[in-house]
Amino acid sequence: MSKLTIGCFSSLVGSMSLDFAVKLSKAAVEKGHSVDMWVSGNATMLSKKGQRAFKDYSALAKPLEELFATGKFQATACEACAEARGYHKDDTMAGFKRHSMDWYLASCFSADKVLHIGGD
Amino acid sequence: MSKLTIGCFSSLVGSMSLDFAVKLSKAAVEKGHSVDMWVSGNATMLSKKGQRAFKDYSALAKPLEELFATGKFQATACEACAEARGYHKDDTMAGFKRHSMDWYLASCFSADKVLHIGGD
Amino acid sequence: MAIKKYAFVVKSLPYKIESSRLAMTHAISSQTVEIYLEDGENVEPVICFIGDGVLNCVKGHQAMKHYGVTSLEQHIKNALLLDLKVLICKEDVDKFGLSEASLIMDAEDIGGETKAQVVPYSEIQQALDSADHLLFN
Amino acid sequence: MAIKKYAFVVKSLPYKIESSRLAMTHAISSQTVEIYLEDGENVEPVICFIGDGVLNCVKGHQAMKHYGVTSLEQHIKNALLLDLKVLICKEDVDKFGLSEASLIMDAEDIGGETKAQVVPYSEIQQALDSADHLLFN
Amino acid sequence: MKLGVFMSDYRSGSDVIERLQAEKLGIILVGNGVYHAAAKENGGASSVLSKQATFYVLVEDLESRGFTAANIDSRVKVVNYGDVVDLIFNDYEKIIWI
Amino acid sequence: MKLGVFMSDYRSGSDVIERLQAEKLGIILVGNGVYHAAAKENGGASSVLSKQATFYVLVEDLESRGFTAANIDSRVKVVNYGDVVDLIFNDYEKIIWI
Repeated sequence: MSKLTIGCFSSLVGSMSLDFAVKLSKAAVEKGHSVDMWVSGNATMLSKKGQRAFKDYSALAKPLEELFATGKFQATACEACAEARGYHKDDTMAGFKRHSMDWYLASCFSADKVLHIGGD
Repeated sequence: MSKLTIGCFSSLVGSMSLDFAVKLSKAAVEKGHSVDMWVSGNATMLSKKGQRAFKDYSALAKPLEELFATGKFQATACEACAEARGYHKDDTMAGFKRHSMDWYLASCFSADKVLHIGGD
Repeated sequence: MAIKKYAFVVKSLPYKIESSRLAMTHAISSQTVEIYLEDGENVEPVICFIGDGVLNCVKGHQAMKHYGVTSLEQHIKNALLLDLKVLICKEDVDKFGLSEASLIMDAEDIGGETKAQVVPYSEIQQALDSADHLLFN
Repeated sequence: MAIKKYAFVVKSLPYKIESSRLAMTHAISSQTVEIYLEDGENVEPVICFIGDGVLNCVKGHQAMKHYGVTSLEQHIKNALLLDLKVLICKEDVDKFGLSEASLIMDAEDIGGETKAQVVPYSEIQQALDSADHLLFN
Repeated sequence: MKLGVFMSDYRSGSDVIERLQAEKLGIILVGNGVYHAAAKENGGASSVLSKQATFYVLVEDLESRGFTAANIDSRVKVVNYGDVVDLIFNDYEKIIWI
Repeated sequence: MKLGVFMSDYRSGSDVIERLQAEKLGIILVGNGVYHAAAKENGGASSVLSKQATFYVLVEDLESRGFTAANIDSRVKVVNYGDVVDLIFNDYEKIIWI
């Protein structure tokens, strides 16, 4: 089985690119692959704990928890990007890690495939 | 003196539109006008307390505090948009209010001019 | 009695960004704005779809099924149910080769009576001319 | 010794979105990636500006003065100071009528020795062909 | 190289597609990129579809926008998220998102 | 109507500008909209500048991107944030952002 690293730079709710990244991760994990997800820039919003699910907003906290529970998925947020937005360590969803940007490049090093979803 | 209502839907840091809205507010207040700012969608990020200033990220918490101190400026975040992103009442910067979207329409009602900066 | 007219103009594609959704939810929030206003004051929104924005109006969105999020179709129907005026630019509808049958023109399935209108851009321009505030998304 | 090549491709305009800035900061973070890798392993980034992205390379950004934020110019110079390879697409430079004199070609003012290179797209295509991973921004 | 391109927008990215060279090229239409498969502007199909490539469209994104497999350009193959995973791991060496 | 338009992008919004009708039209180039004043693509100025309108460019956004008042199209007047406030309150009845 192979490893996919997904880098995501697009915002939560305001862009559906994170929805794509989460659904793709789920499909990959279901096929036995492992997935590293890196969120940077506005995508660090995904790591904010306490997101409430309303039907007018795409809600990703629950699918993310399910992904963490598989053990085949890890997610890491860019620490500086998060802090700049006021997301501190205790604002972070359980299971989410925080690192500097080099973590992403290292994850890409050992990945079979990399999908880098640039900002928008 | 007149009143300007600015509605802003664009993200903090990731889009410079909020920087524009804050600088325009400052210039308007300095000329004696009053400004209502409404942030909705990703722009609710502006209301998050504890934003840290780094030189690689545009930092708006301080200019915002200075605007609040003038007494000619108020800012309100869309409550549902904020909650969906995990920003609760105690995540909110001092001085920032939270209301439902009708607050914005009411602010526009009494405004001399409205600048509605759509999402991106 | 003071009524202020707001023209919400949707020029963006749906979903990828939140822009057209926020236009709809803000327009619909006009239904509860009176609580902030004086007696006799109110707000009258009109929603105009132009350019790529007309693609929001294609019928049959399955966003709830696939992404668990209210579709733009549902938002448009909610607006019609509340008797908001919805204008769709005919020139752009024609440019995309869309027929009225393929567009969200009514909210009959949820009990709405008001219909959307496909109109020449000149009518949308008139709505902009007569509005007090313009809100482009 | 295993070296993996990453091609960061910047195709977006600066500032309005954070995209080109994040490309630069992530490319530069390659300088500290070894801590996560085995001995002899490393990452070699190349940064390519294509399309509208070449406008990031226009000299003289005053973003710090006006907005208190590091300019893209500073990021490009930091990359050159660290000897990262920076390629700028000649066809796009020509399309915008830009001269090398108007572009950020070196980081001499901060002690950098490496220079940016204006190259035909075919060379950028070669960089993409030989890269292990492609990161478009 | 064998390159898989996720095309996520309708109004940007065509200039990148045009210049990209690959021995094997796959273009996967996602997000608002699905309009390249589903919309006909001024009576014609999107110029993106004239690129020498294999075309896919993500059914979830297509249907979310009110289209179905029945009304898209015949050059485009409908795939779901599971298929996309297989395309990534089995069909293309490198993948990009534009 | 007297309409002030903030144009904030370089690659989108031109279609809206084209169709807008106003007795008095002002176009204020901000954000990446400043490239309409500063960039020359294929030797020509932006088609936006051929609209019958008064053009302004925000100096802060122009200079942030490496341009100065000296190298912009002669049809465009340079303004700062204070000037923009006056344009909003004194010169235009309605304002939009595209």
